Amino acid sequence: MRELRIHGRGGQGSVTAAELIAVAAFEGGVFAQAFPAFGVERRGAPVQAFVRFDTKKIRLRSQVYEPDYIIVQDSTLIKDVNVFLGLKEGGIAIINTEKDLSYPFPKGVKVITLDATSIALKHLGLPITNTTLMGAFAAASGEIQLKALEDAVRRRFSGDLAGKNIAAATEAYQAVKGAA
Amino acid sequence: MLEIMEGSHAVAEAVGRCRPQVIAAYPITPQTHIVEALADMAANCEIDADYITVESEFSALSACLGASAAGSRVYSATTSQGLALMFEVCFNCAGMRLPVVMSIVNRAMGAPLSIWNDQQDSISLRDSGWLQLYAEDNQEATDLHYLAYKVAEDHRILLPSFVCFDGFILSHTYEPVDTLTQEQADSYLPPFRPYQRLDAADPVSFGLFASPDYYMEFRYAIDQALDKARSVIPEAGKEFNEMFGRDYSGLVEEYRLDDADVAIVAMGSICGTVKDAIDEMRDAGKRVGLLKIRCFRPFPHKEVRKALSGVTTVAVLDKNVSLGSRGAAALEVRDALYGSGVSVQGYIIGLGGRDVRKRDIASVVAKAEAGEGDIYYGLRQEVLR
Amino acid sequence: MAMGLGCTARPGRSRENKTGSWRVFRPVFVHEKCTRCGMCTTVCPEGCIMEDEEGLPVTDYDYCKGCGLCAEECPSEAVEMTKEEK
Amino acid sequence: MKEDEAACVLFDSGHRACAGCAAAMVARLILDAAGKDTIVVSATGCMEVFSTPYPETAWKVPWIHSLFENNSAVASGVVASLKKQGRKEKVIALGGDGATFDIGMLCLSGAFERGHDFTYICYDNEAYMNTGIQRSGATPYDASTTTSPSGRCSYGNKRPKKDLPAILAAHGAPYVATASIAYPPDLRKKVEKAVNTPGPCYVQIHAPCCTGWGFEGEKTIAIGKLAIETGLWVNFEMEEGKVTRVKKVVRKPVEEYLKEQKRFRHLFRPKRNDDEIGKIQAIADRNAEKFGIDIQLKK
Repeated sequence: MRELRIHGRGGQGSVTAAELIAVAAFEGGVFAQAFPAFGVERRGAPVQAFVRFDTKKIRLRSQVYEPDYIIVQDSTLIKDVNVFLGLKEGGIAIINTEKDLSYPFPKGVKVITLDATSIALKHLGLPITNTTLMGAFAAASGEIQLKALEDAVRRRFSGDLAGKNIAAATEAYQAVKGAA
Repeated sequence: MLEIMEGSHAVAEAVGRCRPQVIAAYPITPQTHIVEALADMAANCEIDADYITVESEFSALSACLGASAAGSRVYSATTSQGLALMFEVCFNCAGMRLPVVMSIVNRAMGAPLSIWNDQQDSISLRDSGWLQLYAEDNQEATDLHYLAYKVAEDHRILLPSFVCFDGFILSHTYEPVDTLTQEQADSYLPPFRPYQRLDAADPVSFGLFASPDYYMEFRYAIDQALDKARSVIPEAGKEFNEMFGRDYSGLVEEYRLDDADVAIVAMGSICGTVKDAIDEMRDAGKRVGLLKIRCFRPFPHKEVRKALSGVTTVAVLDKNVSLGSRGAAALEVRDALYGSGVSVQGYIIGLGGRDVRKRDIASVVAKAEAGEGDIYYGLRQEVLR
Repeated sequence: MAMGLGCTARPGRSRENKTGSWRVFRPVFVHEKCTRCGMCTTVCPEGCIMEDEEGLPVTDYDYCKGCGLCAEECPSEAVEMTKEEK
Repeated sequence: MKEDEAACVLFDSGHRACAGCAAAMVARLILDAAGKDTIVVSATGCMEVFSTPYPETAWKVPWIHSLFENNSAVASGVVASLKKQGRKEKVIALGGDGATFDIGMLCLSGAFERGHDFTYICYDNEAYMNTGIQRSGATPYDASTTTSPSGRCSYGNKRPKKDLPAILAAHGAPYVATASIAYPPDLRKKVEKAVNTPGPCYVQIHAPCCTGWGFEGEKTIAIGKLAIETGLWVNFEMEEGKVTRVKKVVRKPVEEYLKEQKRFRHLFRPKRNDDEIGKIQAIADRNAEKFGIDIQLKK
């Protein structure tokens, strides 16, 4: 079983990202489970959401404490929350930032940074980075295929909006693939 | 066909396929996604139900009571404070023998205010005469609704039923679920056939008052019906299994219990985590198993005693506490095992949404083996000083 | 006898409770004075005053509690309340 | 069968109401008006208790009692169910003033706001009679009850009656009416109109209680008449929120009504309290002005 923890702020679509990643993974032929860290947080407050992937039915219901992957939707979260807590050695951290982060990242962790906000603004006209980061996650983790991600996005958003989100995800996917 | 979807939506779909004719519900976290989905289905004529947007949970269940008495299949959903507000009506539905089915999206009771999961809400209604079924995952949460209607409306039973599943942990989780098609649902669940109804062509008076000369007999009749449910539920579960290949024929379910020394007893979504923890403990050479209680009311004393006859130690996990006493399931299990010599230890765990991990389960087992039980597990140290 | 499931009952059973024994005063209908206006039938809380074929009031004394409303409200003073002999 | 004989048919003899009970008259008269194709949803209260001790029921129409405060919500469910089944029975929710004005107000407000097609009938005997004559929101000013007793520093109930007809009219009820057991034909007509008007309708029936108010059973109707003749109870109809019909009277002084009842005895004994009687007269005067009930006699 592999586990993903998404760190975001209320309103950034972390829960939707978790759901869409699970949908894409399931459509790709594995069992998946997505759930939020159920809270009463309002817009702007730190939030978390989780995804599990496995080849067999997932029974575990606890939150994710030792993730294989983390997505950080907003690099300012690093100051507020220990986003790296429990991240496995060899794990992958995908961080949305426009800067070079001078941060003592844990050892043995692969850190991928990208300016998802700019990509999102370019395609959506809004700084909502969840689908962009999903593209990056697909490229970095291999847990989901870009095609499955597109299908999941189309199931959630209609017409034009789906297209814009897919364009953002695709750009991030290619950026991460290219960097690798 | 397996589809991945949110638990609440899976339940709403299943409820829709049960063809309720009247739905009355009041929004409360974390039940909202279910009633929103049903409202959406009603607004799009996907279900043929009259959806009453009541002004309180109290009225929600009262309206269900009236509609059920008038001869309709009814549905409601609630949780926690909402269920507490229905308290009086709950006793009424059972006493009037009306087969209302209601989802309980389990949540803690205030104060302090908590929107998070435990099972104090439905457990607190354990004496009200409703059937109580608890689901481990979203597949079971959906399937148990078909089963609940089937059993509740059976003329040998005629009692209301809760289908309980853990708030957020199941209701807000996306996972694969196989929902029945309408055709499958119809083949399993026949249309509602009321035993008696409000009807000008054949007037009946419902809800008379009973003097001391009669009252006890009516309460006894409810208990007799609950006892009958001990065989009708497995019957309905067996039929479901024969038709759809998912087995709910047991009031309890065993997991790796055959040669176990230690048995964990639990209800609801925690059972999944317990199973994973058991696999790890088994790998480490510990003989541990799980007895999952699917049906808490009627309580399956006989089945519990039989299933636990070979173990030396039982650790009962309760996401509830009968304050001033113990966890509800621990009390029942101890009653079931009275005189058997098996050691029964109770653990109050996961109240108010406190997360329960595999390592917590292992720790509970160690405590049970050491005879350290009847405790709140995992309290903050400062309250113990 | 089987009990009504859920404490239900069918009509008719209240008639087994003969409330006539509650009575202290008995209404006696003086038909000579009666104008057949139906007031006594209308006001009787027991619903136990009927009209015979000629429209004259007839009381079912099995149920009459002797409240006296019929006598009080009769516009022709055609009902007399007399003490019940017990 | 004559109309008045039919009145006896749907609410049976053998019930256990006090001799001279107005609530029993209400049950008979409303069923007489609504007819046999009516489902009655009763609140807990005197009427429910005296009419349905298991295994006896005085109700010959389908009848259901659930709780004290939920008759409007239960009726909502019954109405919804009938609608889904394509059935045409009329639905009446029935409650005393305690169930209606106080504990059941939430359900009543919700049901009226949602616009269910049923008629709510309140038999208003101005206190909790079932539990032993405690005050309710319908208890009139200065009435002595067991929870608003008159005493050395109290003249009884400190507040006037809640104006429930106006509250329900404000919910958009198409038809709201008050009636009295003192005027049976008028009562029947209003109930008939209410049950035949689509949407939630309300009829509040003054039902003097000999036991709770302190008068002899044979005076039930006479007391009801005095309430109207003094202007302390006004019989009116409201359609779409507007008063359309009012019973006019040649008004009598309120003390003619008050002095007949034990609940107001403290206003006359040990000595007459003109101040308080004056305040009650002022209530009647305001009613008279508001509804224009005074018949002007030619001089």
